[in-house]
Amino acid sequence: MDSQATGRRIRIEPVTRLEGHGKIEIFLDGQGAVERAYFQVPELRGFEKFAQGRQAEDMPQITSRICGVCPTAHHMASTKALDAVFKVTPTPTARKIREMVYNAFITEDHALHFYFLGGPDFIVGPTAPAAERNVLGVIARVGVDIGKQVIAMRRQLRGLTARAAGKTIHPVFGVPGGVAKALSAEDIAEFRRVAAEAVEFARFTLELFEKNVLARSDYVDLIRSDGYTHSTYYMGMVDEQNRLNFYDGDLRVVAPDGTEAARFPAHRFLDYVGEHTEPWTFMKFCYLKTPGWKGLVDGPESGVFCVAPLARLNAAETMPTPHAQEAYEKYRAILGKPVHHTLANHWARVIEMLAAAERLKELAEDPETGGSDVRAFPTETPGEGVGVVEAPRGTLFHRYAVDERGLIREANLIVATQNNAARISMSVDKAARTMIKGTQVDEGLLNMVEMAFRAYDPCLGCATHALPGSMPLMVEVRGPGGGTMATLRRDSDGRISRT
Amino acid sequence: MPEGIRIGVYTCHCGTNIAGIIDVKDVAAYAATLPNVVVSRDYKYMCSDPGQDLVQQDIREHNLNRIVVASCSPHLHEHTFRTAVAAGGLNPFWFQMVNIREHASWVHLDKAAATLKARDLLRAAVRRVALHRELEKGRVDIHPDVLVVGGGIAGIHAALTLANAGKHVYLVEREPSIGGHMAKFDKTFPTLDCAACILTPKMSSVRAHKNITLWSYSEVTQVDGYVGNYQVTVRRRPRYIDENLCSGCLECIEACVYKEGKFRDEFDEGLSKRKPIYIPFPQAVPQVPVVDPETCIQFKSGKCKQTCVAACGERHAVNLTMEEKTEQIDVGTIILSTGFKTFDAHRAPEYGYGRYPNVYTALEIERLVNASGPTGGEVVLRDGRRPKSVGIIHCVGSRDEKTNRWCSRVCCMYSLKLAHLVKEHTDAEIFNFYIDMRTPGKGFEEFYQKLREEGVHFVRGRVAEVTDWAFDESEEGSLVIRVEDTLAGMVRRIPVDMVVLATGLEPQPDAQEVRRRFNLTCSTEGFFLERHPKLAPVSTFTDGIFLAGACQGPKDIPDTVAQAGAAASEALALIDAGYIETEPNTAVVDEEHCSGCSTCVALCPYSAIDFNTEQRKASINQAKCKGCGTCVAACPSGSIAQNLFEDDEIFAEIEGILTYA
Amino acid sequence: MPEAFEPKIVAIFCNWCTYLAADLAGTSRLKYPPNIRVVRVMCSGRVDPQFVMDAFANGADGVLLGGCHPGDCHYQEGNYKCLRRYELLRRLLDQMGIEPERFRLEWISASEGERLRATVDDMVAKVRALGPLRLPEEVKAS
Amino acid sequence: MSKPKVAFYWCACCGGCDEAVLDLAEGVLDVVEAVDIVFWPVALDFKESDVEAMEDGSIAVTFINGSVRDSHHREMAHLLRRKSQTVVAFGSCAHMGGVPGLANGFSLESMLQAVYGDTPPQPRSRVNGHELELPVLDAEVSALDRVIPVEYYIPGCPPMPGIIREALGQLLSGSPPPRGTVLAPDKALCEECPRRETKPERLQVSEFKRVPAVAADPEKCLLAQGLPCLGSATRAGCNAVCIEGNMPCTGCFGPTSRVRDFGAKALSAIASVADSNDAQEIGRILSEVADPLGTFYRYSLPASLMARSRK
Repeated sequence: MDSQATGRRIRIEPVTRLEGHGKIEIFLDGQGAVERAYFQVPELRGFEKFAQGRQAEDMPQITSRICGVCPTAHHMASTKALDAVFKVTPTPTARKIREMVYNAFITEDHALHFYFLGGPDFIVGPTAPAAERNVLGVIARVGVDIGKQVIAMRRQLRGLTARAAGKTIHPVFGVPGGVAKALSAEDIAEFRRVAAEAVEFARFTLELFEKNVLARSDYVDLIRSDGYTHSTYYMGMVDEQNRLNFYDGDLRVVAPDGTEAARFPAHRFLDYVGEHTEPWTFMKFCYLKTPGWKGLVDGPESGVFCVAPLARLNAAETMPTPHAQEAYEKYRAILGKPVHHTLANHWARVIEMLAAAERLKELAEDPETGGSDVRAFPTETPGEGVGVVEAPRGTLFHRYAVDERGLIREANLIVATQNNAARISMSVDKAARTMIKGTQVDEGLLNMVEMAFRAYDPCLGCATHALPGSMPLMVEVRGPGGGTMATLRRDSDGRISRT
Repeated sequence: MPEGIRIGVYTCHCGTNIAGIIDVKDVAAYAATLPNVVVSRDYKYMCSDPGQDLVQQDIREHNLNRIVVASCSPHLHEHTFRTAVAAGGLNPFWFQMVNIREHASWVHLDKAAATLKARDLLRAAVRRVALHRELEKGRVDIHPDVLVVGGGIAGIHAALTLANAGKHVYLVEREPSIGGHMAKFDKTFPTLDCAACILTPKMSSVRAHKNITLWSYSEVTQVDGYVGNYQVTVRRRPRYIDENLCSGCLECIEACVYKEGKFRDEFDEGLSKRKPIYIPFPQAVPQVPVVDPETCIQFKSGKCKQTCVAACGERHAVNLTMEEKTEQIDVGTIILSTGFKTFDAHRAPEYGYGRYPNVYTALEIERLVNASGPTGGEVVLRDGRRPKSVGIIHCVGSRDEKTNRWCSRVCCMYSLKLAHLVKEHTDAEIFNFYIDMRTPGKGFEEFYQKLREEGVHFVRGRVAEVTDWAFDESEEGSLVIRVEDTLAGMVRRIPVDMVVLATGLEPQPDAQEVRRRFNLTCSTEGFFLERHPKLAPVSTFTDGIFLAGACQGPKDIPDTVAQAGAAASEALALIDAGYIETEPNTAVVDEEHCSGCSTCVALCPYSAIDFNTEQRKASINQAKCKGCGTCVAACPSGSIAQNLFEDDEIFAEIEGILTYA
Repeated sequence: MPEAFEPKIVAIFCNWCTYLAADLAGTSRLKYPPNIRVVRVMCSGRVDPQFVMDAFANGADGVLLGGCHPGDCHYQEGNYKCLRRYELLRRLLDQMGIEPERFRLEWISASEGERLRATVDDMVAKVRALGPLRLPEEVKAS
Repeated sequence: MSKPKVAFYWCACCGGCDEAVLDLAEGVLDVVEAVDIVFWPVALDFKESDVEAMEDGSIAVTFINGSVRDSHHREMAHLLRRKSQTVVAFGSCAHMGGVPGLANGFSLESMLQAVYGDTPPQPRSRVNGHELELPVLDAEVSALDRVIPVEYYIPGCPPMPGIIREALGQLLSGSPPPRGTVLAPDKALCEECPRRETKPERLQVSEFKRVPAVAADPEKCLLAQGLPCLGSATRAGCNAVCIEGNMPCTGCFGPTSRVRDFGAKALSAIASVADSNDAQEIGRILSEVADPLGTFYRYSLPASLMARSRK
């Protein structure tokens, strides 16, 4: 086929270093300029459907299978939904154990993303050879000892979850009105020990980020660059003083100009957020009912909004803990508020990691966490209930309705990546337009398209809880005729070759 | 699938029983096409010697190592063919039987469908048998002692037969004396020899026999264990007279504060009265009185002079504080001879029993004609008059849709006997009302003839009713029997002074409990079910338990005694063999893989599963395991297997049935 | 084409009661439809739910379990163990969308040849009416 | 000598299995030492094109997690089968269909209807002149061995690090286990349960309980406390972590080699201990197992005997 006549098609398969799968289609015009890029999610696993008929109390363990990377988030949202379904309030001890475990999880998950998934782009370099652009590359850059430290930290943090929740991947401790078991003295001791380390580790990571990223103006410019910028609404969970909170609180929405657009109890989520379906993706796009769905565009008139670290730091006024607050102020000093730069997610994520670690430490030192009263028992007939938490990747919503025997009649799940779907699509489109200039597509550029996408740490496993199966993300570049001339292979050494 | 499987398949015609419906040629031809099948034949009678030889011959010539026979129910011939297979030099359990007679040719009319079904069942068996393992039968030693339950003529005869053979027998009788119904009779048909003269000697030899432990006034309350090793619990009710101290002088009865009998005499069917302390009948065995706490003043008010105790004096045999005892015994075999109950005539209200004083049951007449009966053998009406005419109504509570459907087998004959005796005693005019006269026995028909010659009237027809409603003065004061004479073809009204109801035989009222206690089955009418009507008529489905007498179904004395002898010899056969071979289909724990979950332990009704709490492993006591397989189905990790019924064997059978070739 | 449809019914009968009832039906020359195939186990307590699944999986349109009446088990209590499993299994099969008429547990004693016949008649008629077993489009929620 | 080539791939998965590998923590580095990882989407930037370029049979061992749900999974499964000497089904989804296998209780249509109403996404669609495609979904979820031949299975949702290490050792050793082996102990979980000593010898349950209603004694056998714990039917190897968490075993390791259908057998085990001989009472006791399908087939519906007949 003639390239001038049909344009080009570029394929990256699969997009790597993210959980789950996605697909990006980029259409070029005859000159090879990007006409339009589509971010597609081709999965459906049907959790909402096959939840029907299940025992409500099994949902925390069933829904955690939506995502093995953030199982604790689903487990927790589901458990909170059960509290509501069974009309029972967890005991103070139970509540604190849950929040403590949850913060351990956030710390560990953010670390995973920074070092294993997102970090390589910066620490190794966006255009570095593919074979190096991974955790091993990171280790190579920062040194094996630090590498080992990273791995050890993660292991220890996950060890905490295992202690309290039985399993780290797919925990089993969430029950309506509390947790399955109390913590022993040595459990608490271990939590305290690791929490202290975690705080230090988080601060170290922050330094590492500042050394390797902020110190390099080209990276800062990249973060600031228009290609990675969208001015949208932002949503995040906050406590009564508008401080960042992952486990519980109200949801706060700030407008592109940073003013508060809404603040509501989490269970009223659906009053504020709608879902939009497109025929070309299995993922549903969430949008704010005011101002409403205006398509994949940004600005105050568009209901497109954003969740996850960037959004949470925009939605919150302050951080709940001292060191995090410190870092937060620096972040705002450099990037302003609200921050519209997608790549700033990486920085925000590290700040959150510190906040989570500090909160973990507070709770570990709270005597009540060691209490033995970990269960409250339902007395009423179960009904409906909503559970919302801030997953590492953003606001996560579970709602169940059950029959009188406590069997699920109806389940509704909205996950972080769905909330971000619209903005992710826009980011990918924009990045593609900026990066890909017709003829000289190279692997580095393609990776920078992926970066736009990866910055959200989009969990497509989550995003696609709705569908069975998965599909790698691919970038196809097509000409006006829609035909494909060539497939660009990215070899393991990162070189592009055409066929 | 194991290697080198060579299967021989044999399809039986069973004359036309199978071949009449199922195309055996087709089935045999089909079988030949199945995997591993080396030989497939059809033959007229596989169970016959030539049939069995055929199998053995093929085993040798085609060195077969698995055999399938498609014929009748395994309950009939599985043993036969296993023996044949063994004789052919193979393990008897390398065999599978297919039931295409009881389960196919006899129950279906559609030849094509029945043939297809036979193919399916055969295919299943071929698949299954390939998986059969080499197995050995187990052995259980037989405890030589025997329990006989019920001291009627059946129990007595069985007990004596065994005792004479040198076996120790426990004879348990519910009533105060052994003897059963027969003890109530005066004469027995058709020979008219006196019942007492036959029975009493046997009763006293029971009492005297060194090998017999007689427990009268006692009941079996519990049976545990299995063939060869039954543990039996017997409840001995207090009779308030110590059998070991009592000399049988009966002075205590004389001495009772009641000078005259005052209470219903059960043995005399209520035709006489007895005292609270009594002996059922003069020849009773044991020759020991019994005190009835229901009627004895001492028990009711505690204010009796206890003259009976005084009368016994130094012997101190009378002991009004005696308490119930339970005995535990071990026996290897059990004979049930619990007898029957007569039909309650009240259930046939049209005959007026209980409404008209002069309507009697046959058993009451048995007592009346009995020299040792309430009237010393005088047959008189309740008002003391002699009846001038007597009507005997057959089939009361027999052959009757409204009550019992079955024929009680003895009524015709005893009715004839009573007709003769009553005529003899009263010279009254006798009418027998019958549906069919059934005299199928040695000398029975001749006896019937004799009665005809004696001038007894026989009216064929089911009596409609007995009434005292007189149409004319000729009927005044008598009982009118309304009947359609089906020979004369007219409805007749026959006035008589006395009506005798030939009541039928029924299972004992507690037959169901007894059945459960001994783990037996009952046939529909409630009599105990024999293992096979022809091949094992006194055996039951529980090894080591045999049946004698009317508890298995209505029968007369000769048949009862014959059956009792048969039961005794079945028991003897077991005892003298010393052991019994048991089916190898026990369950076995794969101890290497047992996780010690203990799911199985509580499920075993025989406590055959031992649980080693140290190693936390279950193991099954092969001697105790009865092979039900309940634990196998429950074992969550599939670590218990049942010999001959392994999961894979059953899966193979199911899949074989459903795999359409 | 329901006329042409002949249901396949796998029966698993205990050796001492229901299998004998089937023998008795035979010796009594009672007649019932040829759609049933009997697998003999010593006791209904041996029936592993896997057998039932396997039968349905391999094309049975119905599965009939037969055991001794309560209190009459030749092995004292095996039939109760069968009953326990049946109770839960029938609910599971119901969730899998298998109509209750396709899976039955009947107590039929050795003397109840007539009852055996009646049961088979009834089950064959009901399963024939249902048509071939098609594994469900949708499992009922609960 | 060159290190054996190893690949990891995911079909319809949650990512937990890959996390489980990362949970080898320092162990990952040993693995990296021992083998040459040629494909691992979650962590490494190699692409499918790289796999296609490889010689058939050039990968020593490929670990595939996730169940098979669409055309693309099938393509990848077949591709990797072609390129690999040994394929290992990794984790409950590949092994038995997994939690998403519960979807087999429902038709695809009913599922799309439930999620998207009347406007489900289309395999092919045109958006302002641009042709967009989505993969074709299978009617149902399949375990991996229903799609390609599989040499071994590593059970668990997810597999425990210990199991993975053990399995890797066995596979890379000179003497691999017999084909078809599930690489975990062939005994039930009770064997390694910390509460085994508290399990009564004669186990009968007169009252099954549901989690919301009961605070389980953290020392005692859960089944004995009336919680339907499936440990007795489930393959050992996880060190009873859920039970350590004071929650019943839900059977993610699947059955032992001697059981054909996990759900049916687990059901038999639980029903058998219902302590009554009365039909009503039995019904009452077992009614507390409110969702037999979700309880006994939580991870194995696509692998059940019944599922086979759907084909």
